Amino acid sequence: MIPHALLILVAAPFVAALILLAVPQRMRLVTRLVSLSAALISAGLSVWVAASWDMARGGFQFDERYPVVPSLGIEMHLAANGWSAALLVLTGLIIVGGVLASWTQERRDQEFYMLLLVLVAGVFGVFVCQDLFILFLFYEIAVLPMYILIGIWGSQGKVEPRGPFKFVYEFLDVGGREYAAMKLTLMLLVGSAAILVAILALYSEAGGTTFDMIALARHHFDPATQKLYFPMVWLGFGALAGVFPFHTWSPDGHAAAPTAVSMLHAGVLMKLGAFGVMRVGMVLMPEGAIAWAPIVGGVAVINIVYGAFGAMGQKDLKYIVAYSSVSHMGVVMLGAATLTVDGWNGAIFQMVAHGVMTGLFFALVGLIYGKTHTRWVPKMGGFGRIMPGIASFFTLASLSSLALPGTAGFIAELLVFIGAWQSGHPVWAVAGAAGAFITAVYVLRAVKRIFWGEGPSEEFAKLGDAKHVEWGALVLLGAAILVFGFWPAPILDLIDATSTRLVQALYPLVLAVNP
Amino acid sequence: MSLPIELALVALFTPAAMAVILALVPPLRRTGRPAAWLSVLAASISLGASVWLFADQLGHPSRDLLESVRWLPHAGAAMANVGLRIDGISAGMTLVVTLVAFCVQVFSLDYMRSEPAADLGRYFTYHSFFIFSMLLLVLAPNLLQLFFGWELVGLTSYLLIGFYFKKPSAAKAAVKAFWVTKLADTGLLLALVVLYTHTGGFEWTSHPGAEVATIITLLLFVAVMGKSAQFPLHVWLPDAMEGPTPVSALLHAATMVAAGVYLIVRTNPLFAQAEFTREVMVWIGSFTAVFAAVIACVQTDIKKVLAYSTCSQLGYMVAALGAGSVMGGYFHLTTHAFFKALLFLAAGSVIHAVHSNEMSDMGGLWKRMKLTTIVFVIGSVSLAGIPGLAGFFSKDLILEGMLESGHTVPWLMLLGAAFLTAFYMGRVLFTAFFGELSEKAKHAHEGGWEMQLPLVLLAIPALGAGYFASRFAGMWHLEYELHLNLEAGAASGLAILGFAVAYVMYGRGAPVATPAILRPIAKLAASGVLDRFYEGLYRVLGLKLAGAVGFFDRYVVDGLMNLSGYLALTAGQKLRRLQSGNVRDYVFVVAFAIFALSAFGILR
Amino acid sequence: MPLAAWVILAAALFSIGLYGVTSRRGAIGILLSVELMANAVNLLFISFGRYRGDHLGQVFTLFAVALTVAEVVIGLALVILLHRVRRSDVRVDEVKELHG
Amino acid sequence: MTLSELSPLSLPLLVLGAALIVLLADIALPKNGGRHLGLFMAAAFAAIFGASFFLDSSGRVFDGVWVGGDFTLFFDRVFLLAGTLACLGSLDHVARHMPGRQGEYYLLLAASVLGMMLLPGARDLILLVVCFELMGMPLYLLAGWAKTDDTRGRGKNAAEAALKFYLVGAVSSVFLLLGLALVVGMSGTTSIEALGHMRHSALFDLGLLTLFGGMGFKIGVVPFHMWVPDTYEGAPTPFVAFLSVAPKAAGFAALTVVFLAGFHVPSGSFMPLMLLLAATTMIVGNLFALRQESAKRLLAYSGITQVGYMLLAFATGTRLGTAMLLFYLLGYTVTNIGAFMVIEATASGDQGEDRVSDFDGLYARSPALALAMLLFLLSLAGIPFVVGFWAKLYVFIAAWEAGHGVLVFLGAVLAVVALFYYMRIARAMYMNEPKDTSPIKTPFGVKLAIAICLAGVVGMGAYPAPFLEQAMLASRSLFG
Repeated sequence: MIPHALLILVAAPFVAALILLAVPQRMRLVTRLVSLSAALISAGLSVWVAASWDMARGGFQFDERYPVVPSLGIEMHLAANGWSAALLVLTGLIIVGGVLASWTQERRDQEFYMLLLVLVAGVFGVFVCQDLFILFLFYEIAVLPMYILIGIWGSQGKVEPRGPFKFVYEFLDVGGREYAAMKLTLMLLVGSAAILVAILALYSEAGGTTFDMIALARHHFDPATQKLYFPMVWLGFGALAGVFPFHTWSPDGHAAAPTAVSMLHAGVLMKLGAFGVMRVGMVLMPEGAIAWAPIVGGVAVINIVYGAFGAMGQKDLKYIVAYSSVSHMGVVMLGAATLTVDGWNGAIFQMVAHGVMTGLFFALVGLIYGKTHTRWVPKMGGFGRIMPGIASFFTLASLSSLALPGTAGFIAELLVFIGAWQSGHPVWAVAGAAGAFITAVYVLRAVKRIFWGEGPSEEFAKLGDAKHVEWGALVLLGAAILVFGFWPAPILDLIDATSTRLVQALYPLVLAVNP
Repeated sequence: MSLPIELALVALFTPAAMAVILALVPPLRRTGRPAAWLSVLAASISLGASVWLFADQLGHPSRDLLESVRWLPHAGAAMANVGLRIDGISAGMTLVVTLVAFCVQVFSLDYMRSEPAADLGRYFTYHSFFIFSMLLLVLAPNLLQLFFGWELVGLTSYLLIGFYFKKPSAAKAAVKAFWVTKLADTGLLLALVVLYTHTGGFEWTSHPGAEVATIITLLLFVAVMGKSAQFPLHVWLPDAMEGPTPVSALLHAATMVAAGVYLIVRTNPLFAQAEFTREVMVWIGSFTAVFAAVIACVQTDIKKVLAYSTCSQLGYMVAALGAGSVMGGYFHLTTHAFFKALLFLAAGSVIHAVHSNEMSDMGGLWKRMKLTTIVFVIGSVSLAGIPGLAGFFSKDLILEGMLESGHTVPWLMLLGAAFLTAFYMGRVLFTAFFGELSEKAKHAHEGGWEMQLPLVLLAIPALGAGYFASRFAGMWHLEYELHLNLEAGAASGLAILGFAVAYVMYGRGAPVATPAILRPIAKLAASGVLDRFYEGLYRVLGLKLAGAVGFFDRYVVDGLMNLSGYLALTAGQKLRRLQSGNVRDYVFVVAFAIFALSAFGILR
Repeated sequence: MPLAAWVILAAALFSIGLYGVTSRRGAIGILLSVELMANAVNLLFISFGRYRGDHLGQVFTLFAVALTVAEVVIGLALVILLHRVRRSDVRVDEVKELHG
Repeated sequence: MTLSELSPLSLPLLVLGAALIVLLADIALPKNGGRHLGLFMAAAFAAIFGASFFLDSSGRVFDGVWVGGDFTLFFDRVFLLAGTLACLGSLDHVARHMPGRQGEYYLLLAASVLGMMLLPGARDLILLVVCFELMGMPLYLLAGWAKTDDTRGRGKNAAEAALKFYLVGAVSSVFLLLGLALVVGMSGTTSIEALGHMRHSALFDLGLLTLFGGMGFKIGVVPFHMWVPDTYEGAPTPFVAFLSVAPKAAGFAALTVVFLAGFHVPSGSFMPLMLLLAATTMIVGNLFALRQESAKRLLAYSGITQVGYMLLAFATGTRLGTAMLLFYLLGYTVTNIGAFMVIEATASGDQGEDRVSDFDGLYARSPALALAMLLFLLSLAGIPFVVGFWAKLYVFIAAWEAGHGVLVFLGAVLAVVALFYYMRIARAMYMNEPKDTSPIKTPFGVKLAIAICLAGVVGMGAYPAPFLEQAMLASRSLFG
């Protein structure tokens, strides 16, 4: 037993960020090593937590409490359930991959790593924190560094003014990195305003003595309250999960963000949103969730199909991946909306699967962009010849994206579709499966256009494959896709232990209808 | 763990381990021939284990072994297992797969000799992986694992068709194959969902009720249509010939495309509950058999002929299974695997020699390539169903089953297909192997022993497999009896007639002209109506719609978001004018505000 | 005179002052108007005090007068300052460099 | 009456003493010694601040006309803190622009602080209005504190700022008196505690509202806010730092004393009006701030927005709400002074320019200043781990408990809008290239002030509990 494991896990990146403050700017290797060791400490502890989480006992384990504002009942209560454990592992993987992928970051690297670490501390915090209020705090910490990360290290794009609101596009610098950063921040924070209101409502309704979610879960909230505040939690957190129509920050944000930031953001941050909907919305407000589930699921289906078509309509590689995230997060939300054990297993597993997959995707896109300085797919072609390794990993990520068995994506989608059918919505399952097919269409088209066919053209002919440290991120994430795809049990058992317990406790009605 | 399980594990994981090693150790893979030999070694171990397994199974025909471990959890218990199921059906298929795969790999050693070392390594890595995936499918104890293998073989197919990925046509063909089969596989995925929801498991032995069984089997059949190239989802198979010829032999003739048929054989308990589905199968199968055979008659590319032939033969199998003749379907699958692999490899040998796929470039090869010609004749005759060879037994079984189940019209269609089969194979034979020696064939010669050995190995079962039909039937718990009656004679007669017609038309060294009667069909086939239809669908429903969604999202959904920002900013700018800078205005506002407050206070 | 009359008188004075503040352009004029308003309030204090019969109003008025005087002094100082830096007559409606 | 009876007034008296010393020293010292007066005043404020932890200042003085307790103590500390920071920040500015008249500056500042410190304890309307004016009048003069021969830029702007401030202020004072006249006239007493039991009549209510308007001027609540941006932009920056927080706190202290401790008004009849004003203030401040080019002006409008949140806390009328208001004021004090001090350090060109674009590339020129500014901005925006977050959150909690959920939502969303314009400065600092790459030399006093503010912002952000406890205590002492 490691004492204060969760605290160390959350604090390690934060402390590393503080240490970086004291490291001189010119010591680039030290900067990287400090960041990497913090990432490794957290990742290692995550794996340890997942490995030593007692499946038989279930519930919340590794309980730690530190008072913050006792007079309001705010305390830093850290504990991990199966979901947390699984998502911690994901976050650990992605941050290690992210640090490795940004190893060659030159400009203002120290601050870059600091912000990255602060961000990931927030992510870890959200996953293990059981105090609603502190959860919100961590959530904000996870969201805000994005602004600077994109604003400073992002890449500049330009969107041609067209459409019914052309004058708006002429007025705003749409597509620019500052625009993207600002849009992302504002949209997510408006979401968090809604969350805050819902949190205060729950706090106040439960007597105004505690923010502890475990204690709040014992309180039976008035159904009318639940129905009123569930959508706030859904849309508030959902904005981060890319719920339609509040997903528009995501393509611009991901496209503008630097590699590691896209990895973290699409890889774990979007999961915070979905996790929040489930952990706060569906667990604390079951009746609200039942009332809203048809709409949540319906919107999720829109996300899946609309996101997939959106991805197909793009020519910019990062936008393709970004829209695919919108689509895949729809799968997560769909799984959540089924309110069944299998659906929830699938939803959480999809978070892990999509996290790893999209992390890999963005790492690859970053590599390609770093070499070619273009993300414009029509300019590419025949890259398989000059960068076979990148091509292989890209194909692997694509396969996971289209839910091919043997990759993590398959198990997640299968479970979600089963959950959808069980919950009495065959249409969701059919639409979801159709989404998987559309995904196959656009990802393979992208693979073909980038890596296959004739080429590469003159200007790219001399480019090479990934180099040394960069392989680290690729191999790590690629291996995770395959391991989770071929042998999901270790992670899925964790998830299942928690989903089962929660669904049986919260949704006996749903269970009774669909055994 | 019993011996058969251990053997199956060896057969399954030796190639898997080899694939992993080659994939993870690029320096080894890039050595080329050593990597290839390692892969062949793995394949031969796998083959050895399969032979042993099969022999063992022959000794215990009624044995049905199941060994599995928990794979997916559900509420603390098992949702799905993975494991091995070894009975006559899977043991037989294992042997077929490993044998053909082994032959193809050996053949490739010579055929692919001129490839760069790195590509050669990649090629054999895919091959090793294919054996693993196919056996995963074959030995699956439940539908979920079967699907798992099903998709993995689809993946290998995609990778191998796209092996020459620098060639745009190959790239296109690979992606097309994947898209079409993936679209069909959506059916299988949904079938899994429905099956699990209604039975709580992925077992094909379950009884979900006739209605649900019909839904499930229809969904399954959609997947089968994709994988086994049934009309109208067959369009990917001819294009798949872009891959190297040994690949066509292994995946797109002998084993992978037959997976659909194997699926139906395996899940027969479900199909047995769904009469409607079987009716659909009969008609689609028969139609595909005739339709593909007709198109095969007008092709000039030797591989395309064989590809359509495969399509047509798969139609036979599907129709047989629809008619309830499981033995017919499965047996034809087996024999077809041998003679079609043989034909493809022989064709590969020819292509290797003349460096062309066009039959017009061949001609008179008999004078240069004796062995190839002999085995090609064996394959053709067996395929055409001339009595005495393997194809005869299985085809006869199918036709008989069809008639027995009362499907007269499909029976007639299949008979027609039998005639056409003989005709187009005769056409290939006479134009490519006999007659005048063509320009390109002048320097043709047989390949090395690596190419000759597999041809001989495969010729043996193509000749004689039929005589073991009753033995196999016992293993498969199926009925088999050879009836030599008029109906059987009709098929044989038509086959001979077909060869005769082909001889009359092409026997004297005539060019590979399309017979006049088939010209309209040739035109239709050349224009690719179905392909164009799909392409149009893809352009309109796919790209156009995607473009529209992209625009809508960028300029309308996001436009509204941007609009709100714009309005706030503009309001901020416009409102600033209210702050005039004139202090008298400020004082006025203060006074006015206080009066307003007072008014509120009084009127309240 | 009854209380109401005093109140009305005070209100009238106050209104005149207010009108002056918002309409005069010269700074001195505005200061005078403010003073007028302040005196209207003082009148009100005293009238209420008389009406209630206590000295509270007068006490308050004394304080108010003192405060108002101080305020006007400051006002005058500022007007002089403004005059110096602008080097012209102080027309308050022309002093609007800071706006928006 | 013995001297010991005055012990609750010890803190204001000490300030008075310090002010007198400055007055005398200013006369006695040579003209170029003015800088020492500033240092002395800063030290005196700081010392008195320290003394506040040892002196017992609770008790009633002059038969309850002035009542000391935790409430006054809390405010005294806020004012002393603001005074210390303002003196420190002004040292260089005053010495540079008015080297000959430094003593007056600090004397006026001390006088204003004295007025503020007496305000929260006042329980008599006459004392209240005297304190209010004692606080206010020096501010007019300080706002116009510039070289009289400086006819361009800064000097001219300062004069304009002062004039506007003064005119609006003078009219507001008259309205304040008018309100008092009505209230006292209708009730016949000047004791605030006695007023609480009065029967409300139309004129009485009229008086109260007018009174509120007169005080609302000082805190800059919409629509009495129009002087704020002009004055902030034109007046000397270190003084604006003081002006933007201390009078606001004092104004709220007066409002709280009169309306909550006295009449219990907001919890009753005027609440909808207060809420309406709070919402309007938040919205108007935000909208006007969006497109400002002057950093000071931007912060001025942002300050108006902040007043909206404070007013929301005030409008709850509860003990909890008042505690949250006090905490908000404390947090706002350190944050806003800090932000203005950074502006002073960064954009102190003699042309009176302080554009947002002056912050371009501040990161490269002075990383420490940039980081400090970033933290202040985040605090203003209400982002976690800096004090502003807790301040907003506590206000929201109080407002929620009082049943104003809609306003909480509005406030939360508007906080996001506010982030947009705060981030404009952050963006300029971190993402734009500097026009002038020379490093910034920050005067010692400003540096120290920024450091203190930063410590407050981060410290209270990391561990707000003890400060919240103090605010709770203060609130309790007022409500009993």
